[in-house]
Amino acid sequence: MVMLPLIPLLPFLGFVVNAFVGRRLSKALSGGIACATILASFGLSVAAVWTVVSSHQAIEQTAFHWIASGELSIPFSFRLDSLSSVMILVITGIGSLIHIYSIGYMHEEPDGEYARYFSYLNLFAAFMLVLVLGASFPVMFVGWEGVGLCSYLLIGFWFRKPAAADAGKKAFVVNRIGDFGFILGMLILFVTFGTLDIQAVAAAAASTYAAETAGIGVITAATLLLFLGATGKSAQIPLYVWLPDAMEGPTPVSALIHAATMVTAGVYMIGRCAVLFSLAPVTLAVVAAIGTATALMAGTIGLVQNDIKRVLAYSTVSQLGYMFLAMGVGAYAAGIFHLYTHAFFKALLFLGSGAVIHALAGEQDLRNMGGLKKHLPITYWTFLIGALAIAGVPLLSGFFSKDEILWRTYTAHWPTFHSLLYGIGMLTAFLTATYMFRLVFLAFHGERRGDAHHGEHHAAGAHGHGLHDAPPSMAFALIVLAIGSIFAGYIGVPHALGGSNWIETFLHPAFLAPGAPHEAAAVHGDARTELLLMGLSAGLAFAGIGTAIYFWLRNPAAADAWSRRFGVLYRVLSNKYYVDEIYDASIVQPIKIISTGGLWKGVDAGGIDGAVNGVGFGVRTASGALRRLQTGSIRTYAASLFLGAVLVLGYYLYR
Amino acid sequence: MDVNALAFYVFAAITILASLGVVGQRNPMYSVMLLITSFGALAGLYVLLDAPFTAVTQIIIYAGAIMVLFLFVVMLLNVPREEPGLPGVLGALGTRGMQIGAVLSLVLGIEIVWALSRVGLGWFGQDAAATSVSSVTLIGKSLFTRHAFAFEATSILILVAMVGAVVIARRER
Amino acid sequence: MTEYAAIIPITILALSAIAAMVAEAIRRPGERMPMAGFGIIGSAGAALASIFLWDTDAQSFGVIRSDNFALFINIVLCIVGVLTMLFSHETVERDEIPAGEYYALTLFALCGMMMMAAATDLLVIFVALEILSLAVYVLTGIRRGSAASAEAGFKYFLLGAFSSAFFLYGVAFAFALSGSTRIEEISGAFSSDGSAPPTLALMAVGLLAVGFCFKISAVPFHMWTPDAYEGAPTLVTAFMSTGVKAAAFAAFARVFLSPLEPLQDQWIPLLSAIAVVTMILGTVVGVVQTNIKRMLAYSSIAHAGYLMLGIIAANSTGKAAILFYLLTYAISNLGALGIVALLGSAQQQHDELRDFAGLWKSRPALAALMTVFLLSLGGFPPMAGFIGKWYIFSAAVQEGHYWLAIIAVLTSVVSVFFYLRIVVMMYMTEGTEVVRPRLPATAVAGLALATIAVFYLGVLPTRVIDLALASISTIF
Amino acid sequence: MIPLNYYLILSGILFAIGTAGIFLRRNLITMLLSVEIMLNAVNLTFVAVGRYRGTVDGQIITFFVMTVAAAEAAVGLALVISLFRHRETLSPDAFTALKW
Amino acid sequence: MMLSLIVFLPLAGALLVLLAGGRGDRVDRDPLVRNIALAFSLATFAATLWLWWRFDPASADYQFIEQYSWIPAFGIQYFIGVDGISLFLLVLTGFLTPLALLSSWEVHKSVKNFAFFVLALETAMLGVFVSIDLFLFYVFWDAMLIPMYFLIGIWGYERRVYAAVKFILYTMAGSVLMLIAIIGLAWAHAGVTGAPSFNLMELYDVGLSPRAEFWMFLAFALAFAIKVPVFPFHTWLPDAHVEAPTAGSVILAGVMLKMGTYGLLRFAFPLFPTAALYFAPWLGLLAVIGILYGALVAMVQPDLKKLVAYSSVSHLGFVVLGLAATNIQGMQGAVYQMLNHGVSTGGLFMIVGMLSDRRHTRLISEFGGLKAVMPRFVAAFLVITLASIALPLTNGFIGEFLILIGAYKWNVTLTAAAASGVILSAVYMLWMFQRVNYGPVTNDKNRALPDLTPREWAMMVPTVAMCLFMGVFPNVFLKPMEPSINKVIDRVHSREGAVVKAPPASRIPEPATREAAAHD
Repeated sequence: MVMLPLIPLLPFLGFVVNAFVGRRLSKALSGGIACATILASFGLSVAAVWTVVSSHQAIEQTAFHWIASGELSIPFSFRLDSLSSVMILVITGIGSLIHIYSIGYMHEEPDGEYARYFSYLNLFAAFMLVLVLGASFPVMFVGWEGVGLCSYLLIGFWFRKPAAADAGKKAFVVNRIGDFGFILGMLILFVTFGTLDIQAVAAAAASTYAAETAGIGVITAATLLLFLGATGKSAQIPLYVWLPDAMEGPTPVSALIHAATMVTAGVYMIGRCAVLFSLAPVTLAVVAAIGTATALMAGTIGLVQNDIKRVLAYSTVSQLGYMFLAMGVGAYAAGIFHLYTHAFFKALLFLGSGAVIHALAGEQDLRNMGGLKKHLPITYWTFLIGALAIAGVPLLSGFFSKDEILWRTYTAHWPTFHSLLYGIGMLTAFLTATYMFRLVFLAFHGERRGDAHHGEHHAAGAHGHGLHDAPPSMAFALIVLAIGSIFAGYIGVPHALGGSNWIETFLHPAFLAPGAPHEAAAVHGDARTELLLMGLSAGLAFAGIGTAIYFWLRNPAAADAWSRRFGVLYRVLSNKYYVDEIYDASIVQPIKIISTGGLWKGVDAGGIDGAVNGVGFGVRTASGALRRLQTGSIRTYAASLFLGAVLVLGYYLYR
Repeated sequence: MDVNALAFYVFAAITILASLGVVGQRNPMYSVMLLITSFGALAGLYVLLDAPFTAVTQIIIYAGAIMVLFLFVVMLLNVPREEPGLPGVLGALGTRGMQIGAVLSLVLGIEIVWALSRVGLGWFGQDAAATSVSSVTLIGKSLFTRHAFAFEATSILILVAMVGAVVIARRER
Repeated sequence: MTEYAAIIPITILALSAIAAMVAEAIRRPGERMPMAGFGIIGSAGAALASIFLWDTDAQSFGVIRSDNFALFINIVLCIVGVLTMLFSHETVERDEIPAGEYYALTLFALCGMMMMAAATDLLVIFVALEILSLAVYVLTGIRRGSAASAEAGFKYFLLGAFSSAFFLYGVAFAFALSGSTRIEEISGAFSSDGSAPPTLALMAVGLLAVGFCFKISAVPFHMWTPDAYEGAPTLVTAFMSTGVKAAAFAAFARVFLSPLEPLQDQWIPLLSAIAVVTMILGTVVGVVQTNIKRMLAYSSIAHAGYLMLGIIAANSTGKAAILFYLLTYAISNLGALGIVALLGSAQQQHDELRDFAGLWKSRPALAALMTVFLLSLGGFPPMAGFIGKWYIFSAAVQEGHYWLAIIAVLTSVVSVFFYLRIVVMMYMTEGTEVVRPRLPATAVAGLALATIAVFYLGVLPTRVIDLALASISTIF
Repeated sequence: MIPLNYYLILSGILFAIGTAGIFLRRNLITMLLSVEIMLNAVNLTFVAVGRYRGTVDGQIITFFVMTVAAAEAAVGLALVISLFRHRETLSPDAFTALKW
Repeated sequence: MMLSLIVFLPLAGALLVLLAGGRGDRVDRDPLVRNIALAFSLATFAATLWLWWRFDPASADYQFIEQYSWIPAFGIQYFIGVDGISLFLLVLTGFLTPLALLSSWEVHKSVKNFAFFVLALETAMLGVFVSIDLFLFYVFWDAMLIPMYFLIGIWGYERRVYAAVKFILYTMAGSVLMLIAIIGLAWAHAGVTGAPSFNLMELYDVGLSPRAEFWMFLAFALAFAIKVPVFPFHTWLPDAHVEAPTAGSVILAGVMLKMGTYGLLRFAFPLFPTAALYFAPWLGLLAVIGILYGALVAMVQPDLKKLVAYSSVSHLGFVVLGLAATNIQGMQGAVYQMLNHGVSTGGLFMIVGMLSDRRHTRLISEFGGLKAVMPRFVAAFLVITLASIALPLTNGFIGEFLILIGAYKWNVTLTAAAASGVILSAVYMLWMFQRVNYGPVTNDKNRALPDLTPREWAMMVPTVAMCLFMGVFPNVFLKPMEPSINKVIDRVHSREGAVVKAPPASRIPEPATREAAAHD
């Protein structure tokens, strides 16, 4: 029996060491510690997962009793079931790879910064593990906010860059908006069910509530609020704006946090609360709609971005949209499956881009790249694999998961609505292929455009002597991930292809209320249609690649021509639909103006304090006026005395 | 209309007129004189009120001593007639003070008169009934028994007045 | 002998006053003599006598009643006397005030005050009132050198005479109503059956109220106060602001709470109105004053307003509260004004606000004590003033006079503002270094006593409160 | 026979006149005189009441009042003199150094 | 006896300091004076910890009770004790005072008096928390103002005098009305039992008329609302904070503000349950306004201290909201939040103090990029910032979470509004943090700033440690306070059903009966 708390604890210890004594350690040592801890925790995870798989039992352990107040009692307890098993493997596994990768990538940093970087990375791993292992909402929330913090710290890692600092703050604040929803959701659940333990809530909900098909009931409200949290964490409309900016952080961070793990927390959370969401069809519809919309929007934007990382970022947003679509149509397993495969190829892609950037001394603009194929072979081939995988080329991991989603969308009930979703899904699949290969061609094919002059300080060492491919630590990570991107999908080969869709059956219990009968998820439609659609989507993938070849490989002129022909559209897309500007103008500025002019200068200084000082002033004025009565002339004094007497007598006589 | 009544009205008239003169008179010298007159008339009223002893003291002490003191000071300071009010603010104030004061006094007078008339004439049940209060013996007895302490106290009062007057009015050594 | 028991304290004071005069007479010019000694001995003796008389309820000549009420006031007055004397020593010589007369008059004034507090006969009250008033008038104008002093003296005198005429007229109406001036005999006439009170009674009440209100300097009879306090020598200001108030309030309470008590419903509204305007005007006008003596004059007006609450409440708490409040006020105010006096010099009184700038640096101890006294006046715990205020307010609240109490506390907040102005000057303003005279030992002793008293009354008031409660049983 | 009220009213009128004096005269000494008038008015009340009450107290009080009046006069006049020494005038309006 | 010793130990220290300081301002004595003061405050802290150790967490009653008659004529007693509510506030006071002294170690203007006032203040504060007799409570409550007044007025910054006077008058104006209410309460007790009493225990049982409750609650609530400060009464706070010396700010924010909420919890609510329930929604509304308002105004402050001050308004809004909910989570969260705010905001003021010690300015725009210059300082800064924006596993989260739960059970709308404060707090705190610490070092004066000195380590380590400890092991604190708080809640809800109608604002009912006033 393994101690679950140890899994997050080990990276945390790594954090403690690096945070406190890190700056006195050599790079090798601090990096080593970091990797060691995360690897150890990976080992533990494997062991733990093995026990779960073998015993078909969830493990639940309580570290200590956290909060108790009245009927509210929150133990700090962890729960490892099939769902969290997948998650911790992804986190620790890919996490370890990225740690290793970082050893090479961050090598130019000074010791202190290097240690700081790894301490943050470890801390992130710890919190992420808490998030997925947490057995109750508050514990999950600990991880939830913890990873937010780490992403804040890591995005702003190069804090001297104002852009980085801004991006970090933006990420945190936007996430906070989501957390606001998350908290309210928790409150509703607690007040409704009197507990915050996820299993208990699920059980209670399943036993007491029927699906709220009509209107907004408690469950719907709660799930919607939780979903608001998810949109924040997983960069969905309307809160996706922080993710692209987050690319200011070091690339491995983007790979780990903003591609593989943290941003999928929202998806995981919905899976975790599948029972509740299933009871709220309205929420599910919203989730699906938002997911699809995000997927499409991000896809379109990704089509025209020129920053290599931003393209990947938007593709991440888009892929996350897919996952939410899956969740929305109730295909939780499919969603998680895609999360899992996506972790591989997106991490791979980011690390690949990282390798490129590293090689180009910090150059990130596609327009200054090209023809890197011959210089960076490893990077190129691995990157290509990743691209193929994400594009959904058959027999690669992406293909299985994405297709599962599209298929489940197609077969889901509510025909019109879902066929619409399906259509958009397909379109997005096409777009994905297109922009991914645009990226590939612009970066690796053709010949070099421009040279890296303005480089990031951290890669200054790379500047000067010619381009070199990824150093071993990075190469290792790339290769492992490439292999993963190819084969990861085979745990979920659909029945239609004669597979057993093992992942589905493995995850399925996690989405049912405890004690509910384990009937397999009902899948409508037959194998033939499924195969047909598979072919269709595969075709779309190739079509997308074809388009990319036409525009950016064969005759690049066409691309410019088109971008000029559809100038407006082009500008809108390259400006990301002006969403940031709209938010700024409609929310940020008004608040600032109101606070400064209205509340602070107006209400506070003017109104309230004005009143207070007004009283003082009034007294002084009255004082100044009344003292004038004291003219110094004895007659006045006598008069006042006399007046008093007369009044007194008058009072008595005329009453 | 009997003598008493006549006498009352005469004395009352004198008193009031003289007093009015006192306050209406610019020359302090005349004021003092008029005041002595009014005190004389008051003494007359005391006689009517069956208080001859008081009347005598009134003449001797008040008119005789106190007023002479005033007279003395008036002479000493030798300010024949009060100078007209200073020009400017204070002067204006003064005149307004006058008006206010005069009005107030009028009001007060009306109030008192009205109040007293409200008291009603036969208010003491029987009028002019009581035992004679003219006897000096009675006065003496009462003064040294019933009012002994007050009497002693006045000694302190006078002492204070003396010391005070001296310490204030004495020229610098 | 017992016939005279009640007047022993008065007699002692009178004798010591005379002794002072004699001493002055026999001392050769330029010879220095500890005149203050007479005052201290006299006051101490009177206090001792009062303590011996405690609970005897001695009466003399049927007009002086040394009941505990009077005796408590006596003791307050003796404290006033002792402190004044302690501060006066050397200070008087410094200011070129004729010492013999000064001490004699002060003692005579004290003597009159005690008389007034103990008198049960309106006539005696009137005479006593005149004794203390004349003495104080003279003391006010005693600095022949200064025009201000003379002006203050005369203003005080003329208005005093004016008001005492009103008071006397009130006595006359009371006399007309009852045929006597003895309180116990009057009360019969006033407590006639529940029918509408006779006009004469009302006139008497009104005019007597005017007389008393003048002495306690309640609005609108207060006008003399600021001028007199500012013009008078600082020590005299201290003396009269505390002593006269004590005596006047004693008589006020004695007259209004025993013979006029039946007419409560007639005079409570009147006094309430006066109290309200007094509290408000006193505090509000005090805010802009720049002369500390004047500022404290307005504060004393305000305090008169608070004290009136005790009479208005007209219950045992109120009576006791008056006694206690008078004590705390006397000590605090004497302390504060005493310090002002000590900081003055022969040429210059140093009683302007700005003269206190930076006192903290030049005289930390004095500044601290000044702060203590001011805070006590402002009613901050753990100083005496707080207990006093609490006591008097709780009397008002007990009778349901909530609005009076609320006005009182709010005005007391305003008053805190101007007390703090002095503190701000002393502690938070850089001062031009004026030369500070050295303190006479006696003054130090006085300040020490006052400080101890302030804290004692503030922290352990139990004894004195019980004493005050025990003292009121006999004003019937 | 003259009823008491006549005397009382008379005294009232005198009292009012006395008060008027304070305001009408611009001369310190006359102001003192006015106070004397007021006191005398009160005296009249006392004597009259005493007479009608059949008690000598009225007159006795009068004596005391006279004494007081004398004392006041002494001190008052002394103060007037010292004032005069300072300002060579008797106008009350001249003495407004202390104000506000 | 022990409790009194603890309460007056600092005062003893204060007097000793005066003696040790010698006549005038003898600079050579300053180190001695500082050390004596520090020693006494530490001793006090140890003593409060001892209290905690000896405290019986299971009981809801007062412990360490001392009861002596003080002014028997009016039923006034020297009656002190500690229960689960006051216990931790005592500990907090003990914890913060040494830190405050350390934070103003660099004060050189008349150190003797400075130390004197700080220690005197500590005694007053401890007294407020232990008093069970209302009169005694008021005495401490008012006495507290004086030392604070001097601390602000003498050792403050530019507009210190204005701030000091504003502080004292503002606070007094509220508390005097409470004094009247207290007296009225005592006489009401006399009306029932014949003898006045200021003993809280006995006053609980005075069956006041709803009208009386209405007014008296208002009087109490006003006094406490000003102290907290609740929204429209908060304007003294920014001035006082900005002008006060660091120690003043630390104590003011750390302890004094809690007295308002403590008073509500200890006196206003249980004494006037009916009125309390009647007013709770309004109180809650004001609280929520305060939360949002404070946050919004804090967002745009150019001055660090002002920003923290307004953030206090926001945080204490949460506390009041929790109280208004009058259920276990709400009130427990409220008390817990008091402690958190004490630690974290106290910490923030220390941080600002360190900055202005170094740069003699508190303008955010003056700083920037400090992380590069003084990393350790910024690390501490970060933790405390996170604590004050209520990140889980820091103390702030526990408090706000409990409060929100309690409030949600009571009033959904208000809670929803309040929860949005969570967003705003992140906005203004992080924005400030970023402008001060991130970005390039813009101002050359900042290039060579020294990192934490040992003294500052001594301040930061305990603060940071507490922030985290309280966030991870809240039960250590929650358990002992639960019984006492339950007691309060039961009392408040005991008179459920009796409804208060707002009386015509005419005259307040007379609690005292005529015969109680009969004079002999």
